Amino acid sequence: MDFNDTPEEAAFRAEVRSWLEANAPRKQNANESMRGRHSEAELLVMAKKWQAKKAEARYAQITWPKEYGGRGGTPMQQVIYNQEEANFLVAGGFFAIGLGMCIPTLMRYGSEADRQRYVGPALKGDEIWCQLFSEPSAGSDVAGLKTRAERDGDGWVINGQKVWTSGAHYSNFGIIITRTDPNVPKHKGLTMFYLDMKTPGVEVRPIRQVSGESGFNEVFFTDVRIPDSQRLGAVGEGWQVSLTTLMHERLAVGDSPGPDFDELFELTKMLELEDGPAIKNSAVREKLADFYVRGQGLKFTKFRTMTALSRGQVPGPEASIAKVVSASKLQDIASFGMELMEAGGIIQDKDLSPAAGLFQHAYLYAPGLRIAGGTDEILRNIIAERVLGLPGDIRVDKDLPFNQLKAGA
Amino acid sequence: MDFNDTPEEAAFRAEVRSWLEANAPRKQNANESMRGRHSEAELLVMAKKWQAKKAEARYAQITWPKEYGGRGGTPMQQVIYNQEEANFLVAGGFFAIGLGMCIPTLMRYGSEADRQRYVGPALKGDEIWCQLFSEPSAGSDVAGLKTRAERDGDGWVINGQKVWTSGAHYSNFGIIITRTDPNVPKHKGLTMFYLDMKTPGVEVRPIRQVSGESGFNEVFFTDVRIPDSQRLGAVGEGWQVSLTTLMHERLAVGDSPGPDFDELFELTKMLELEDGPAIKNSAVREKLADFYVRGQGLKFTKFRTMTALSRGQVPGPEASIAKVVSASKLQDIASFGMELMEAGGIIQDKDLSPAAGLFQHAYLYAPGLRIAGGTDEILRNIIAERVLGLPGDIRVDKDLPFNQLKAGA
Amino acid sequence: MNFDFSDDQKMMRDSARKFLGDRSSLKVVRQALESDATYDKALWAGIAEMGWLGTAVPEEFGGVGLGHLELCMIAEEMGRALAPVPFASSVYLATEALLMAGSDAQKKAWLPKLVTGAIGTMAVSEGTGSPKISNTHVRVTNGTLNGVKWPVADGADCDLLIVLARGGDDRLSLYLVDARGKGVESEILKTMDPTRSAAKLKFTDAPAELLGVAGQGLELVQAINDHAAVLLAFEQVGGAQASLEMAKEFAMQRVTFGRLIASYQAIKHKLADMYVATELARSNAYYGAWALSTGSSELPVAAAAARISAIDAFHLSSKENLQTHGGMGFTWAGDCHLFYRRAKWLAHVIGTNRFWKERLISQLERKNAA
Amino acid sequence: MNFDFSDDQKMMRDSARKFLGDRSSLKVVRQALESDATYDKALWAGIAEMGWLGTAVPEEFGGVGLGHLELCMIAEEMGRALAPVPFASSVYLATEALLMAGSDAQKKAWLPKLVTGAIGTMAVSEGTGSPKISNTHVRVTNGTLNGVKWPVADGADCDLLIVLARGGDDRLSLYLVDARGKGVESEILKTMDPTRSAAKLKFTDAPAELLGVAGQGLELVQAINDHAAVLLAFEQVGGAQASLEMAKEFAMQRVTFGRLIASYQAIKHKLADMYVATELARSNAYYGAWALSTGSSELPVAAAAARISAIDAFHLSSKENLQTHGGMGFTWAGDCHLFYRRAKWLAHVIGTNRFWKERLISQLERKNAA
Repeated sequence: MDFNDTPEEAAFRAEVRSWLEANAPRKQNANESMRGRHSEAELLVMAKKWQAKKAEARYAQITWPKEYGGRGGTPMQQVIYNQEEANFLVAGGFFAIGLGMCIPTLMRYGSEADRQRYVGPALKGDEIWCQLFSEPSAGSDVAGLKTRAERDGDGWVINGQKVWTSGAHYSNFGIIITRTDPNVPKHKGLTMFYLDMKTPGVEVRPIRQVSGESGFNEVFFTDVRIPDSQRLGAVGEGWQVSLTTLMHERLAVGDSPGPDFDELFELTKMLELEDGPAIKNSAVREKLADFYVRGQGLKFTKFRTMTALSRGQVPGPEASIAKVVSASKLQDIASFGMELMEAGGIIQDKDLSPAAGLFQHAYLYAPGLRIAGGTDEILRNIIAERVLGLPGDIRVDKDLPFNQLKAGA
Repeated sequence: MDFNDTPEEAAFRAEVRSWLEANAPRKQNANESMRGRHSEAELLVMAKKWQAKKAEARYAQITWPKEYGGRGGTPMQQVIYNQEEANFLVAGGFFAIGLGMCIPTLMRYGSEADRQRYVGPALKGDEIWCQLFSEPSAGSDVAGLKTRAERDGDGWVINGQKVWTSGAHYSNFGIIITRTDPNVPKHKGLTMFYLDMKTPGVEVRPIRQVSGESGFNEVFFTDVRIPDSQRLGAVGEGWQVSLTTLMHERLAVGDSPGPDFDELFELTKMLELEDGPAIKNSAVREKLADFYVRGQGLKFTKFRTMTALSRGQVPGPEASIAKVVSASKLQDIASFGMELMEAGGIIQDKDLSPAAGLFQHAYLYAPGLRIAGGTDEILRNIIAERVLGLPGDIRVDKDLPFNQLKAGA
Repeated sequence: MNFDFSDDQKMMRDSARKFLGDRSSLKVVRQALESDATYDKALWAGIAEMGWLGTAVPEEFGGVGLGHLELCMIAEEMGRALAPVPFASSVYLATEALLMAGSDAQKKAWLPKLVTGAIGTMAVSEGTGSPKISNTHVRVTNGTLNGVKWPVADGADCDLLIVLARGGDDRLSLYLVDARGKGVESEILKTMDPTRSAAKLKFTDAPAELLGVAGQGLELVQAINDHAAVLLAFEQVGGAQASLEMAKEFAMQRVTFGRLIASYQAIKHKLADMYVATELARSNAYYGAWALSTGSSELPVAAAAARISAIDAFHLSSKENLQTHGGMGFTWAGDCHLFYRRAKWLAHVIGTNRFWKERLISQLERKNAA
Repeated sequence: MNFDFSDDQKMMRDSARKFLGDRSSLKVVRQALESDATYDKALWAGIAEMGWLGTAVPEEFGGVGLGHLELCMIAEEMGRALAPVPFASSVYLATEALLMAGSDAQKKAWLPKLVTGAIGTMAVSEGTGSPKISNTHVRVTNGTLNGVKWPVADGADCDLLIVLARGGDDRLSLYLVDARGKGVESEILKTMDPTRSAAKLKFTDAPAELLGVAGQGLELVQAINDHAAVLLAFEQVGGAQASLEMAKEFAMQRVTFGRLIASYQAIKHKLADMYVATELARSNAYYGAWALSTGSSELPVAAAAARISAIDAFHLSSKENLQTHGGMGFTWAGDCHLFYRRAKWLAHVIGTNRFWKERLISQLERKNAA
């Protein structure tokens, strides 16, 4: 048991580090970030530039085969690259869904011509992809989708609405799951396509979140015509295709952003309670200890996963632990941090509020993390069923044709 | 809003108090109890004597009609009597199930001869009744019972096993629910009887609990013959009859016995932690506050229920709150009290352990309170369904004949 | 034993519910969220007209002359409706402060105004921390006040301020300040609940008049807060109850995997837990109402228990209501966050849960020692 | 990055599981529960024969000369099997204490005995409270020890005692006492876990020999406990895992209302929570194992985190396993309470959760200040 790189890993890390030193500025402190200082539009320009540079040096998607612009590297090399890049002040985040989920699906189910056309520009950051899966009445239950695609000569016509689409407003392309046959049970009548987000009839509207920001969109489809060549996988096999995409999503789920033990620890050193510094209050100390232990538990669980990766194993649904623990931990830390500020805790003013409103802001976006990408309740089901092997919930709708299901499904 | 008796209630309270003063010794302190000082056999003798005295003065079952030895009083008068009796050192507890559940069932479904024969002796404490409902494979799901009663000429023959029967070992009679028709869905083939616990073929074996005590029994029935005159209600209507009995059970559910805020508060004044008296530690103080607030919430919820009683309303399943909160609160208080004793906390020695092992003992019986009379999970279902009106769990077995159900049901 | 509100009091609650259902629907609350207005002026005027501002104020000062039990009933409905008005600041704090500590002249000067719609509030905090001598810098010298207070709930809209400050003797006392008079500047602050407003107030030689006994400032603040804690607890119980009902309503129409989500135990038990927390809070609030209305010496303990329980219940119910709604829950357009935000506002306004837990145990120690 | 045990270490775990599955089945544990025996002598002899008592003891003192990582693997299995033997007292405490602080002569005198089955333990507490100068009254004068210690885990069966006591200089130090020698009387105490034993020890002029530096008693106890915390954490993770598996097995065969109880979300989510707690504890224990095996300066923090996490996981899993079993769970005849009792025993044996939380934060403050 050790935390050291193997000699090969160390060599790769050194190579990465020297490349980064030559091409990007180091962060002054660990929490330094581009966000907040720049508008989304500015960040997008910078991110595309940085992505192009990475792609050129073959650091963009390390595990991809060389013929697609990757370097045929190991997942561990990707982890090492990510660890090192985290020390540098660079813009990113716009390409994760496209490169992590959409393009792998296209690589598996698209034609050779598709791969030739789309993989390169996506890798270089010239084109951004989004994933059009969720619908208003199909949250946890993705298979209950209503957006229709109907045959129209050589092509298809799409009508319906998607929701919770990250980055649809700056994406060039999207992959979309549609219902092509409502007369068969609900998992069976689905088909996957890709499309240009500029296709006539596609309309993107941002969704404002509780915290006031808009990272997600609603996307409306009105008589959107696309050729059959944009189909991914066979007609009626969209569900199987989407499983490929979602499998990649689970790997991409990370920790929750936001204040953690360190920020709370600093806060308790700063604040005064009735009887002295907050950090000296034993009730505060016990809470701090609880948060620390949960955070370390997650960190070392991730190390165990990385060890599995490093040995070439595929991490399982255990990764759901990270999300189910970290989202509610964030909500708790945010709430507790505010509580320590007493009356001042409800002020969301960056200049007045200790820690510049970090805890207040987190309290407003934490609920989203408990929901997006699988609610706490769905994740507990996943752990119970896929990790522990307990039975699935009773399904009353499994073999019913889609158009005979209860409203809302 | 006031806590005072109405003039009528005050008059009744004064009458009760003076009767009690004349007939029983006052407790020296609130926690004084006969238990622990006397064996069960001794307590039983004393309790029967006291019950006879109460019955004679018509305080035994205040709400029962006068012709059955009650005084035709109000539920509020019963509450007042109970409050006052709690200040006196008397033995009791053996008659609660019989008078609270079995005899009311007999009064409703038995013959006039039954009422004449059984109500009086039960009321006076001469005869004790138990309730033979639960079975090994039918815990929460009482309707899945297997104990058979089969027609045999004029009577019935019972074979099977009951479990969790409180006080079967000192009971003279019992009411028993049996399956008389396995060919109909499970709620429909049940029939209720009563029987003498000395009937040949009845065998009582005590169940030892985790805490080492034995309040419950297993009861085995081997070819137990009883006449049809001991049937309560129609053949096949045992389920409806049992609902009457169980409705009376819900009213009888009280608080959990054991250490509560007061005992924990005293303990924290007694114990030293690293940095001084436990009561001065702010983590301890926050925990104390949590327990206090939960306890007071329960106390005043009960006051609200009593107010409803006093107005002649029937309290609803909200009473489930008391059990679901108090059982796990007891487990938490017990665990926390032990924790404060550090290494000494695991010692269950009455002479050495602070509070004479009260917290340790409670930690061992608390799990039983989270299970007996409806598990935490069942009670949450009851609150969700009967109070909030949410749908029942999906039933896969509702209309199947009993003998086609899955094993174990 | 009569541990319940009277039929008359409940009728008052029902009529408050009806009035607020019309005049403070979630649409109205959302307007307060979206607009720059710090409160809903039309609603405030309507409430003044209903006489609610003077519920517990004696008739001689223009009030209705009812008691705190009636005010509790209204508070529950204000909480349920998330009414975007300075009711808590003006009624539970400023009015209670005057009733408790005001001289006859002060009461005569201010209560009739407050009862008819003038807005009062208390200015106690100076940033983070609960008020004590070491973090109170605002000072009164020769009858004028100088310094900065924040956050002051409804501080930008008020007519009357009750300010905790150091007197010439360096002890803490309460002072009345005419907020429309000279020397008072306000700056609106962004808060967690934009449907309620808070301000930073700067005092420059603002005329100030002693309220109550000099040197008793902290004790008076706590005594006023004991009153407010009970009244706020009813608001919180109302909010928790509304959150529970909203979650239930959504769960009874949302279908996933072919079933109502209300049929899953994860949701059923979540709602059962919300119900239990809300009922415990309600019972503790009832006891607080009894102690408040009878002037019982139990009030400090009862108020603390009511506040702790109510903060917990609204916190749980507001966040799990949002969670029950899934994706819709965390959109700006959904109404869940209105409750989620208000729960936090109410949890902070007169001392947080941890502050009141400490107070509860201190009071129990005192009682126990006595 | 290689944050896992090696294949050899895992093989050791597998063979320990097999051995203990045969020799320390729940039937064997129940015999310890029902009988008056304080531990299972046959099992203890078998364990000595397997060489496990000397896993981390150098060969020169008769040990196997492996390391703490191997010992962690065995500890996990001891915990899973609820082995009714004084392994923790003798191996994690007494042996570690000698290795850490013993002179060469002391190691030579005692380690070969402990490795072959002699039993050692530590006697630190005198009743309630964590050890400090003010609650330590046992005293050594002129090389002999007087006073009373309780509870002492396995105190009635041991050959070697390591006692925290006041020296002539009134400072606290550790002392070696031959438990079979004169001046040592023991009385067996009833504990929460009758499968493990504890005693009250009375010392009357018992010969005592200083262990480690004089005056460093408390520091040494803590350093030894840092080692033991990691090893106990593996026992607790083993116990938590076994509780989870037992709950799962029951839920997969018990039917109610026509369905396996494992198909209800109330049970599914309960088991998921037990799994999450156990995995977090496992990960924290792994880090503790790394810190222990490498002699890292991170050990105090890592040990505290491992212990807190492991106490929580076993507490949750053992009580919810019992709850999952319903009626069967709270019978003496059912096995759930074996885990429920052991979880408490392990939670108290070297300082409770609240003690270690305080220690964790102190250590983080120190690190942070450095």
